[in-house]
Amino acid sequence: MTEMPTGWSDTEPDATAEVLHVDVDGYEGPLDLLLDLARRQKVDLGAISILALAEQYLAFIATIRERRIEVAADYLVMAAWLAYLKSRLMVPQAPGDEEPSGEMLAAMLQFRLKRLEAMRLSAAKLLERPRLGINVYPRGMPEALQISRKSIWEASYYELLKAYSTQRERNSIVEYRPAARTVWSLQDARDTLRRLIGDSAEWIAMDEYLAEYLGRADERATVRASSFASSLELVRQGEIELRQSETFGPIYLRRRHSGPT
Amino acid sequence: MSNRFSEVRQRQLRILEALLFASSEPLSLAQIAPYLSVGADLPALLEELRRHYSLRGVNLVRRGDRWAFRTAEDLEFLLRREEEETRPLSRAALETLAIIAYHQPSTRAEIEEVRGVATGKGTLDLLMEAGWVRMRGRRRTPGRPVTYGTTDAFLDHFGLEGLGDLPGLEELKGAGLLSSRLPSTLQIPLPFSGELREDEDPLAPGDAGEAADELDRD
Amino acid sequence: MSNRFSEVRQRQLRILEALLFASSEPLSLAQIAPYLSVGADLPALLEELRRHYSLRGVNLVRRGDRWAFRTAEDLEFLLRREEEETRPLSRAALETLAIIAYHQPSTRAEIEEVRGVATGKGTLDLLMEAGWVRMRGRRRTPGRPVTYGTTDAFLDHFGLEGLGDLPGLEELKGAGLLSSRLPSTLQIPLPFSGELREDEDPLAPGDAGEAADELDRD
Repeated sequence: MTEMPTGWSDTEPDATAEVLHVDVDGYEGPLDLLLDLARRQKVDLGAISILALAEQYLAFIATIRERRIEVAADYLVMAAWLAYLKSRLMVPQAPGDEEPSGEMLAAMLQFRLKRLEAMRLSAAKLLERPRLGINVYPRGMPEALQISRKSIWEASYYELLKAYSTQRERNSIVEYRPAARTVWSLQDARDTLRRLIGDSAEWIAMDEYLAEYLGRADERATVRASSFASSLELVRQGEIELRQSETFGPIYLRRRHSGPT
Repeated sequence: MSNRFSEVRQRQLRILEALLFASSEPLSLAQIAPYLSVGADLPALLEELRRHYSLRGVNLVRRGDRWAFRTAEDLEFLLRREEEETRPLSRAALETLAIIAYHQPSTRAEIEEVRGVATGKGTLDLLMEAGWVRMRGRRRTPGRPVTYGTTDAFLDHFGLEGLGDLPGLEELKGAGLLSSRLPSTLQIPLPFSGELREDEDPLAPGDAGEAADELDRD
Repeated sequence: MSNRFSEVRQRQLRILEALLFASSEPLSLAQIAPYLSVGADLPALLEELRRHYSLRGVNLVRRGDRWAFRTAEDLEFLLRREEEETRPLSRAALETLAIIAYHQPSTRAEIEEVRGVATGKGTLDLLMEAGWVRMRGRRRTPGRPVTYGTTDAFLDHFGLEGLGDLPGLEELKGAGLLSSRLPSTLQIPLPFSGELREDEDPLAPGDAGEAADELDRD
């Protein structure tokens, strides 16, 4: 459902317009659209032609659908119902037909339009009343007064429900927290390797050097990966030598001595 | 003796006046009573005070079961302050408020039936937050839906003594426009938006009316 | 002529009265003057108003160069008789109260589980002091924790006929209080309103609840 604009003036159609160029999104539902179309008949709602109204609505929806593919489903259902109403109005009631007559359905639609309009007018009349804080004022400097002698704490029902809803909502969100992982930086790995290899000219397997760090399962991968990458870097810099005798076999390291051995 | 009586009464009136002046919120009889002597005729005292202030710049007004001093309505243009409402009510909220006020107690489904559209999220919430609408209880029908009604703060805000003062109430009643209960066979299948999916087809012309009714609840 | 004069004067007095009543601070002559007609004798009007109110429950008083309505001095003690002022419930207390209302009978651990934070003992004490929460009994589980529930005063304060009036999941959504995008696993319990649940024991006479538990641990 598309979001409806809710300002007061945004749905006032241009009464002088010959062509209906009203966006369906500007209406608050099919009944609102029908009421607007009914007003265009410029007669009292009691004297309105429901048949003509149904036809206008159907024509309007058809135009909208030509231009835009999306028309909210409830407008379409109303269109279907109005088409049904139209057929009931045009075909005389057959004897034995149990369904409400077209006239009855039309009267109910008229009733609903009148009621909606009545509520609109009432809402407008309410707004014209002398409103507190706008037209009429309370005491500007209230003086401390113990109003309720029973409860010194105040909370409204709304606040109570709001508090409950908010916290249930807050705690219903399952937090995904990625596990913080220890990562050996290349710098760390290089420093460690340098320290461990020291001056040793013996071929010693990398895993042996790193034995004390490989004990923890969650760190094993990062220790191996960073150390291996660093060892390549150290080889490139000519500091150490590297040897592996078979695929996946242990990697041996030793300090490189100046001058070939 | 009569002098003594009038002195006591005078004092009660002064206390009542002080209490009502001191509070910016309307006070109920139950809230006032403890401050007056036992047996004080509170309604009569309130009426006397109301009459005393009726022509003054400040009036004593009734709001539901509560009483408060408010500036006189006819002075509104003079006193009207520069700043407008901080958050003007949306059309949806205003209509919902009017429907609740005139039809109460009303359930959400009934509000939606009158408007022909689903009540947007936040509309009732906003009206309750403003303190104008409250959940009243539950309707004794299947599903026991929550019923909504207006508050005394609503009366206070719109300057109404009681719900009977709602503008045009009698005419609406007379015109039968406040009877929300329609015979179920005559209910127009006004769908509540969101209850029909985009991938649903509308009913074909000539489809049965009652079946269309059901769609409403799908 | 004199009638006309008194009418104008009467209106000026009413405006003055309304202004002073509605103002949130004492007003100076300069602040008042723009609201009255040019040439109005403000000091004389103020003096007339002061006299009018001098024997009433509210007096017009001068504070420096400014004027304001105040409760008559001899009645002040009345308004101050109860110095306790009403205070809004803290968020923590409100949340705890709401959880107890819906989840009762609930233990402190259960409240904390829903809230996701520890609940200070002070919060529960405050709610019990306010008369809205009571210790119901003890749960028949290891440690026999105290169970909490709401009181009749709670129903009274929030205008509920019974705990069954508390809105359920769909209704909280409908009112816009709960977002509709919630995990489907989220459930809102139906509050238990009976005397004791099968897993609850009554509090023994003299059982001080959590206070007693704390002593045990010492």
